[in-house]
Amino acid sequence: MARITASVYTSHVPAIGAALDLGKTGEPYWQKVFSGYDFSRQWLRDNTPDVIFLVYNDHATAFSLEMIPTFAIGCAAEFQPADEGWGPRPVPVVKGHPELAAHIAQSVIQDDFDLTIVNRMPVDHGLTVPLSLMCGQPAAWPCPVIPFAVNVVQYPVPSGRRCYNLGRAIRKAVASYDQPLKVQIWGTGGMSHQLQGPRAGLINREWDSAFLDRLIADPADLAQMSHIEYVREAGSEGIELVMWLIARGAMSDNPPRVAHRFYHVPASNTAVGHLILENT
Amino acid sequence: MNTSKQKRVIPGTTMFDGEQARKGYALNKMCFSFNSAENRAEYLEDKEAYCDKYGLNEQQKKAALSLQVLDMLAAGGNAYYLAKLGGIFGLDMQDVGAQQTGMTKEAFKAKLVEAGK
Amino acid sequence: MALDKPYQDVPGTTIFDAEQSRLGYHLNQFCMSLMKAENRARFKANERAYLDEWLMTEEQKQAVLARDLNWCIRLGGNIYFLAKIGATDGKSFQQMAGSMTGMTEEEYRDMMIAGGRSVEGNRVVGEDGNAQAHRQPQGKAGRKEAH
Amino acid sequence: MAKIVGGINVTHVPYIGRAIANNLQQDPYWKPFFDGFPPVRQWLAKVKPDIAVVIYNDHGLNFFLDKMPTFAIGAAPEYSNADEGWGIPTLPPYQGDVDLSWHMIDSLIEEEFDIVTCQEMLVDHAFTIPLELFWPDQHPCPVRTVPICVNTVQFPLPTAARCFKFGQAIGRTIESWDSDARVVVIGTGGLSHQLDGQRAGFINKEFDLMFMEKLISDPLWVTRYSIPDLVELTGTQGVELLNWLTARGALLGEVAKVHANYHVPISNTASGLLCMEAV
Repeated sequence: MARITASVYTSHVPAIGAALDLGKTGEPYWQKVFSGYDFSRQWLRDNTPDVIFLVYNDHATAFSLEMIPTFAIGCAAEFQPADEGWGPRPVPVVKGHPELAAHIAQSVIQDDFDLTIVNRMPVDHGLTVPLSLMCGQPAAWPCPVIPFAVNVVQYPVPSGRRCYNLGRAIRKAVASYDQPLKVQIWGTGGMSHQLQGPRAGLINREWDSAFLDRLIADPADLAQMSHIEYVREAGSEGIELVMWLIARGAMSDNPPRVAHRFYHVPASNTAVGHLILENT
Repeated sequence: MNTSKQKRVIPGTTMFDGEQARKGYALNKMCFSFNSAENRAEYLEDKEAYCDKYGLNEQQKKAALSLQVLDMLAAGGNAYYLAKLGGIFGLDMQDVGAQQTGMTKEAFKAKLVEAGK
Repeated sequence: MALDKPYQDVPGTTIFDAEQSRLGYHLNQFCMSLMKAENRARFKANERAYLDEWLMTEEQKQAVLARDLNWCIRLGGNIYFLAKIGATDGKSFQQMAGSMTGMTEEEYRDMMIAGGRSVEGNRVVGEDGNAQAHRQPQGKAGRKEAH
Repeated sequence: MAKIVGGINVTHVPYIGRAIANNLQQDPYWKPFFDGFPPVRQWLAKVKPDIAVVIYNDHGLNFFLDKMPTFAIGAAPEYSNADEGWGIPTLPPYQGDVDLSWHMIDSLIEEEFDIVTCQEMLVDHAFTIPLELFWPDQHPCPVRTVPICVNTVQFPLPTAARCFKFGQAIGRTIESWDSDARVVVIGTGGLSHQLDGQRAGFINKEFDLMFMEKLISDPLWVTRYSIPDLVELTGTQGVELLNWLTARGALLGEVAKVHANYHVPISNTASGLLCMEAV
């Protein structure tokens, strides 16, 4: 049986990708960001899964306003890094895992989650930056990745509770797949940041810290938080944090082992948060 | 593969699932393009070149060019999309049904009428 | 609308909801087109002519030409879409965000390094934080423009 | 608040469009089908809906297999019909109601339906033919519309139980809309048919008639069947009856039959018509 071994949480700031791609990781500004991932790169080498289920949001790349899915699962065999306006990032093609993706789709749709099934999709920084942070600059990503895109751009966006329950359904789906795969689930985006308007640049360190504590210790309670609290306290783009609840919901009910925790302000406009939780 | 184990076997019936959708992607995409009259005309001008443009594999190409519906289904085609290809040649769904069941169109129609009694 | 919109009382913040999405549909679709290198080149060669290919309002076109992102947002623009304009101009998110606060890139960068904008006073309209309307514009760049 | 005046479920075969275009309503092949509609038109003239919420499945016109939503809702000011590949004359655009669309989107996500919102959407025969049958020769169509697509094409499909719940949520959101509009809910597709494979031409009259009866008296009856069960019982395309079930869910509470018709075949399909209103 397949099982979820660990979950990884990280911000996915585009400037981090640019800094990596342009060889700026040694600059003092960026050094502070990347130092938080030294441990993680080693950890991933030591704990390479068979598949990564990567939860992220599309940033006006694969989906235009013509059609916005709440939840979209990538079932293709590969996904090309997108040109988001700066030219495509020089990173490897993302290989998918069509069989497991189709199995998860089948299982969670039966559990009343109304996924959009995607067979072709360019993937943007929301997906590739976390891979870069965790893997550096390899010639190929270390394992197949199932992209899972969540609408956190156009309201109404799904509630934290819905996301958390979706995570639980994904857990069940993975557990019913009869290949002995080790699967990691990554939740990306956040933490506090606001990119728009006169309140741009908002950061709430205290709130972020409490979010991390609650995510570890009592995610079911954290999942009850309303949209407005995310927006008010963590900025308009802080809403991306609901995606972390999908990854957390997919973990077992036992308290997880905290393998790594990191927090740093700023990377560009954003408070960078990062956690690695292992199932016990 | 895991999912195939849970698949229900219904004689003469293929469920268009993820496996079929992946297998038939290029074929169905070509059929999807036939929503436009311009593309239908282009297809008729040079069918093989058009199949190549959409990246059909040999199995799909052969099935499409011969208009054998069962072969197209085996190559991942979906009925709703294949209908657009059939439409180019003036085939309606009863022609398609008759072909798949090895009946004449008249016999196929009679079978349907019988089913309503 | 039957549902409450509790987010309207957050200062300096526009939530991209149905109303905004409807308002900004063509503006955002124009932005999306800039993901193709070929379209970026055409836009740069003649901005006005390229904008005229889209069903945008005249005001939306003016806001884009002026690169006034706050104005674009008022007209239904969403920051992730608008970012494609910045990308076309070779600007980072940080430069774009700075431009919306009236701050220079340096001022904005320094604010971020110092821990970012505080939430204190910036939670609800009517408090006294630096994102509130009565505190605008915030930086040197904005003041320059104000004259 | 808006009022749901009732619901109509009906089959949607493209072939019907050709029959209408060629005025074949009195032709012996078509008469038993077209004769079903006058009572429904009379009912519509009586209940006078302003808006039709149309629940159907797209057949490869608006959606391709690159991105296939389980549930998608239109939020456009108007919806165009387009050539679906056969070059059948297209119908003039249908007026949308963006206020109702977005109201529905807001409340459906609030109720934990993970829908896709579409601010541009082409509508195919599954949407246009029923409206053409209910309001023949009235162009533009006299009602505003909200199209809702259910994936009945690429497996996995939503379960029957999920579709019924989705329908109920649609009903609640219409009734909570602050408007005095009168809304009719339309479900299209089915009934038993199979277009592909050696089993093409499959019809199950007994099941269809039972389904139509149970839809009135006990709509949850059909939720005992899994999707593979339904394929087995009604054919690979018979699963379009999920659209009927969704529309029935939207009527909330108990309903009475206003009119029904059933006829085999139209092309490869068992055609059904069922008009219902709340009791």
